[in-house]
Amino acid sequence: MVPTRELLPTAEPLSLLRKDGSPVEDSPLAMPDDDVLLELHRRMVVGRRFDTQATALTKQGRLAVYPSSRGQEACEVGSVLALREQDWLFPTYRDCVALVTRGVDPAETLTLLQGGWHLGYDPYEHRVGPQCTPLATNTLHAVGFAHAARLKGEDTAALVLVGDGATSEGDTHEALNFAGVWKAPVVFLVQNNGYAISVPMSKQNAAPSLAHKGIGYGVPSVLVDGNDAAAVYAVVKEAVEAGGPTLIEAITYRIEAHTNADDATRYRTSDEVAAWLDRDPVDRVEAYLTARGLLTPERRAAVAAEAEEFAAGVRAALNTDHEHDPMSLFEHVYATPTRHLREQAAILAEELA
Amino acid sequence: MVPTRELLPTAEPLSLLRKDGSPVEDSPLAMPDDDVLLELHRRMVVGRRFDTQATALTKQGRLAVYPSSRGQEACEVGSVLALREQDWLFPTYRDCVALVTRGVDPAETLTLLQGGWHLGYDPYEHRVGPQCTPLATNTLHAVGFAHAARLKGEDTAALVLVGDGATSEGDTHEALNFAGVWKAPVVFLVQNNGYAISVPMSKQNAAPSLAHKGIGYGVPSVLVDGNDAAAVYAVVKEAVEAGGPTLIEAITYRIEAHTNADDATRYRTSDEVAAWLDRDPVDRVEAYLTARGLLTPERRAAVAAEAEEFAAGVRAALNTDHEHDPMSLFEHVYATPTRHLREQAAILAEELA
Amino acid sequence: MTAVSMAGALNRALADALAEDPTVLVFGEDVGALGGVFRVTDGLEARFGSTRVFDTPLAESGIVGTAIGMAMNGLRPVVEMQFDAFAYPAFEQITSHLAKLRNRTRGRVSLPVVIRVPYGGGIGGVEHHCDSSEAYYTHTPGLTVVTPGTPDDAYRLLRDAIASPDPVIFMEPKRRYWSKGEVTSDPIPMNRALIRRPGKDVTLIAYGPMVATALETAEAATEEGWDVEVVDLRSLAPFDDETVCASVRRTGRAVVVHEASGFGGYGAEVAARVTERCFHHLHAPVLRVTGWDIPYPPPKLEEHHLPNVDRILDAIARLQWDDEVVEVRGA
Amino acid sequence: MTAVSMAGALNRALADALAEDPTVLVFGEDVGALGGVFRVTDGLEARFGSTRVFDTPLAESGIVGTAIGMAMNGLRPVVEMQFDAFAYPAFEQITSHLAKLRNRTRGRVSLPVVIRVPYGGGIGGVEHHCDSSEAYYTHTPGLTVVTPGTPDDAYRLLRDAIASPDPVIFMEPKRRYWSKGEVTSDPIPMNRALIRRPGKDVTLIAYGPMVATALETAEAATEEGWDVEVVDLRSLAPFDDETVCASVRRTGRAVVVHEASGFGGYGAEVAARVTERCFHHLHAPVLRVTGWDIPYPPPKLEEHHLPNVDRILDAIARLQWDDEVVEVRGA
Ligand SMILES: Cc1ncc(C[n+]2csc(CCOP(=O)(O)OP(=O)(O)O)c2C)c(N)n1
Ligand SMILES: Cc1ncc(C[n+]2csc(CCOP(=O)(O)OP(=O)(O)O)c2C)c(N)n1
Ligand SMILES: [Mg+2]
Ligand SMILES: [Mg+2]
Repeated sequence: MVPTRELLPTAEPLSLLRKDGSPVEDSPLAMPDDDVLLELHRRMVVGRRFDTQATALTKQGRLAVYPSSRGQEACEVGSVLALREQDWLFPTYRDCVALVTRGVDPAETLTLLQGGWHLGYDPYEHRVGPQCTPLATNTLHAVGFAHAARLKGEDTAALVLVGDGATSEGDTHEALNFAGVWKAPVVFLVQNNGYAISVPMSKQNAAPSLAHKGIGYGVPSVLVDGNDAAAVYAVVKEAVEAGGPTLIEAITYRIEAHTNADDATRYRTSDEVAAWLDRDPVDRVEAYLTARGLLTPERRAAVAAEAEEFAAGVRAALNTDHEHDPMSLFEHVYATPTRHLREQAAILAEELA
Repeated sequence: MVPTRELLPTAEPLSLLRKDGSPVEDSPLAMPDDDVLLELHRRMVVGRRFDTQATALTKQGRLAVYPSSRGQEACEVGSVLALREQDWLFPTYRDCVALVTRGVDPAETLTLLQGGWHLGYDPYEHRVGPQCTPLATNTLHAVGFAHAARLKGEDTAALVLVGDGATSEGDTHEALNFAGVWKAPVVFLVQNNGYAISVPMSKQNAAPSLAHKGIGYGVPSVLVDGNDAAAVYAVVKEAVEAGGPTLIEAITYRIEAHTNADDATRYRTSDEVAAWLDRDPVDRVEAYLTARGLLTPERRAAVAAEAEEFAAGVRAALNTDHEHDPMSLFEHVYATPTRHLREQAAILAEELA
Repeated sequence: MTAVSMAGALNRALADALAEDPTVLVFGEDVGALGGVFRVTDGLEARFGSTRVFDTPLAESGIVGTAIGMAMNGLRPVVEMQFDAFAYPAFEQITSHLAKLRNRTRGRVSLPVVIRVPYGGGIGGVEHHCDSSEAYYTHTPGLTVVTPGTPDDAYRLLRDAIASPDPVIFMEPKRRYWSKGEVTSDPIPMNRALIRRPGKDVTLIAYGPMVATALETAEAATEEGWDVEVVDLRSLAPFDDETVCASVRRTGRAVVVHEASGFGGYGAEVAARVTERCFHHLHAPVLRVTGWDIPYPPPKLEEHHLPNVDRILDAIARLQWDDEVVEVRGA
Repeated sequence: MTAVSMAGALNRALADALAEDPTVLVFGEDVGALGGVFRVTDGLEARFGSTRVFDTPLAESGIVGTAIGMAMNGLRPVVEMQFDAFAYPAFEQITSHLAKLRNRTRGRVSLPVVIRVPYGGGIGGVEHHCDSSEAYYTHTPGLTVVTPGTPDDAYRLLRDAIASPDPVIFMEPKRRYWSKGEVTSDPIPMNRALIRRPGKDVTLIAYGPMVATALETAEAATEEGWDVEVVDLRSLAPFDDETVCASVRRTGRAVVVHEASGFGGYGAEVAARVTERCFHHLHAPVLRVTGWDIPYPPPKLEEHHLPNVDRILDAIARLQWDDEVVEVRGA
């Protein structure tokens, strides 16, 4: 076992970049290559622009609801870029930025939240499980998927994203336990963004850290600075390569409210938010790359332009009204619609005629 | 926090008596007083006799099913004797010996297994929750109960018994987490008897020990020799007095099959059983007390006679046929039977008339 | 008295219960500082303190399981499930313990626990936020299941539910949270149905979110010349046979409406039961107007799923008015 | 062909499926070395190895949740819930995912998962070991729910369930595990009901453990001069309207029987549905003979709960044979 993947996490989160962008000299983690760092930067800028665009579209009534991941880009992008092509991602409702980073079409990413259907994309296309709403349930899907890959002799890891709140659900425990017993190649990335809607960590868990759960299942555990994309990338990559299960807790913060429907002023102060804005994950990589001379003004401008273009595409897609076929309600309940559903479909068709 | 109740358990189980009955000199645990040790011995002998009697009655068809706790007497008796009068016990189906030790009438203890009703005793009489069959669900009842006591300003602890297998259920995790956050006065005693029916620990959990789960909830954890009644008594007593939650894993062994309906030869060897017979919890205390001159031949004979008398009482009670009133089926579904159930009761009464 | 929203009425019921009975507790996910995602518990933690009203860790089985333990120890927990489908993790605790402990202990253990479940659709909610799960609970002996259709009933039923010695699944029609009405204090027992509108020709049986829809339908039906009686069940378990059957025997026709999928839904019990007891008074089979037998649709399509005035009128029209054989739909 | 027990037939079905299709897996609690507490998986781990047949940690949500993940990755898991009530911890995974993932993904994700649930009573089992939980599943769109009444059907339905591209809740009537019969290979589709005994006077609708009881009743009924047709539903969801309604239209009378509590039970759907579709052929309401609306009784009292020949005959007797009004029981 490599030193950073012991059963117990380190007392302090592992990191590679300080909040001012200066590198941590004695980190046990390997700094990613320059091209990876540049890619982390590019994807975070595009991801954030996507996120602010989605938030804006929600205000304009184009989305039913939007859970922003602003402030969590280091987790969303760092973890996904650490995956290999054959690996699978099992996201939640908050992980749209992870999805677009994985290559899922942004409009298809937003289908669920726009309200047209429960899911927009084909999970097999980019190897991304359905966005999961019932908390923690996706942890078990990831374990089953990864174990199946092992049984089939395939070298596939599963990365499952969950929130701090979701770690309190029984399913998280069962998943870690199955993964531990089966030695399934699953990376559990807990994005500890401080809150489960309004509930802070102090009311959620009394452990030294959430990563301290791992040892109870024989699962190696890592505590990482979740606003440090380089560090998140490094620990996820190591976990994927290790082949067995790993529990990673990334300390981060949700800058926006839980969703557009939430009023965060009821449970947290603007000072607290300001302190976290000061630890911005994008700024941090930007500062480091700029100091290293890797992020030239030209590249920065090009990335910004790409982000704008991406946002324009999202706007265009979401501002187009689509027909939603009511008859599709009956089509995929079973592989072949039952006689019973065909009867009901006929009644609806008659109504609509 | 006292040294034996850290967040992480010791590598080796804590103990006070070696398997030959000699005392462990450097144990961090305090050896119970002589009268406690004598009481532990007495209750274990009686408990075991009760258990063999119940097994025998099952073979004679007087019980529907019986899950024996033979070999686990140190846990069953040691933990219960460590409770104060005001404390509550939340047992499972396997804990009949714990119940009779707590003072529950033996016939009422066996009502569930005899098949007359789902529970025989009044939980409030001896402060014993209902024998619980759905695994791990009683952990949450214990936490809620203990937290309520705290809210009411009462000094009551709850002791909840679960098996090794039950630790894999989500409820165990949720209970430990709630207890950790609420600092509820609950002692979780996991009787790790090596098997969940046929499934051994190696297929159940990959952690260094089950007690290693505690740290993931900020719950102090203890690993103890579960065949050492003195040690079990000491750690449970300390946990009860500590006032907050504690997770205790006791390493023990189920000498009989899972129940009379089980065939243990399908999944374990007689050599394995023999090795554990050699670590018998009753013999151990007996050897210690005899060496210390506390257990005289007279006392030993008296205890044996008491046990025989106890068994005779069980036999007498269980060999008496009781009427089971079919109308009672409708009586306690709601506080006041609904009109609906009164109608159904009337139909049954008519049938029986 | 001024009109209050259903959410406001529920809030008032909780506040009054907390004020009157020191053993009442309110807890769940986000019920504290936030006041619940629907604000039903707004202000309660501030007013009653965080030992009476508090946020729990995020675990529904944990919430119900600890509520059971608290009730065993003499408290009266009122817990919130954030949305219908998120009560499913608590299913074992509800079904195997909450519903059965009184019976298991021959009445020695009472569990006065209320589980508040916001249910149903019509709010543009994404998947898992709009299930109508009442049939899972009504089929479980030992549970009382009630659901208000008006702010008035929201207040009264919740007070009664909290006062009940038995566990109550309190289903809140979330799309009616913002509908307003007066809160009176007429003492109508929790287990009785109410005739919301008298009528001679047909009995329309509804509950929760569909009560308003049923009343609208009754209005519209007058234009077709049908005088519709609307029964609001209020209590799904136990079912008020007396009130409902008396109505159906009077009208000779009945339609039952709910949002949940029809197959094996609560309406099946209503139809089967009313038919068993009123067969010779019926001119036509009891018809059901329900959601289709599909998972709850996404927001953009929910209007095609939910029962509405037209569908209910259509069912009424098929109730054998002209002595011709009722049109059979399907095999 | 020699007679085989239902447990034996299920074992054979699993073995044949494992042998024919390398993607089939069998797992759950104690299904490996022990062969399951009812020995339905006896010998399978030894024969197919512990990567195909294996014990899991003790966690039902974990078992179903990982089965979903495995199915997404191309395998066909057949999992065992040890007893009916112990499937409840998996309720969220079953209801929110297993039943809905195909629909959620517009058919891109298929979940060919079979959940075997030994159900029902009559074996002297203590609390939680005898629930009849079928109605929770049949009300959940997306699930297929089947239950065999004979060893023959046990084999065929389980093979069909494993072959199905949709998730199947496979309810095994545990008190019939040791009943014997021949296993043939007549290809009867999984979703069709079967007329087990033709008759002219009344349709007796049964499934699972009650099929044998219904046949016994039909025999006994001949003495009263009633010619009873027995329909074995086999598939609870979907329901075979065609076969059942054709029978009821022929006989004009129907009784539906099951062990589960009647209120909101599966029989309510059968009665409501058959009445909707056959109203004008019915001489009497469709009656239900079911367990009472109580938690499953302890062993010494279960005989008073379970439907039996006498109760079914009594219901048949109440089916309006002499043109007098059917006796109403209750309000
Ligand atoms: C089983 C379940 N219970 C409740 C909810 C309602 N809910 C949605 S998000 C949320 C908070 C989740 O917090 P966390 O896991 O920390 O993730 P975050 O939203 O912060 O990313 C809750 C309670 C749900 N989706 N699923
Ligand atoms: C939720 C649930 N699932 C399955 C069962 C069936 N069952 C009864 S005992 C048992 C094994 C329990 O093992 P363990 O927790 O180690 O306790 P032990 O029997 O060894 O005391 C199982 C699987 C159950 N009672 N409850
Ligand atoms: Mg969070
Ligand atoms: Mg065990």
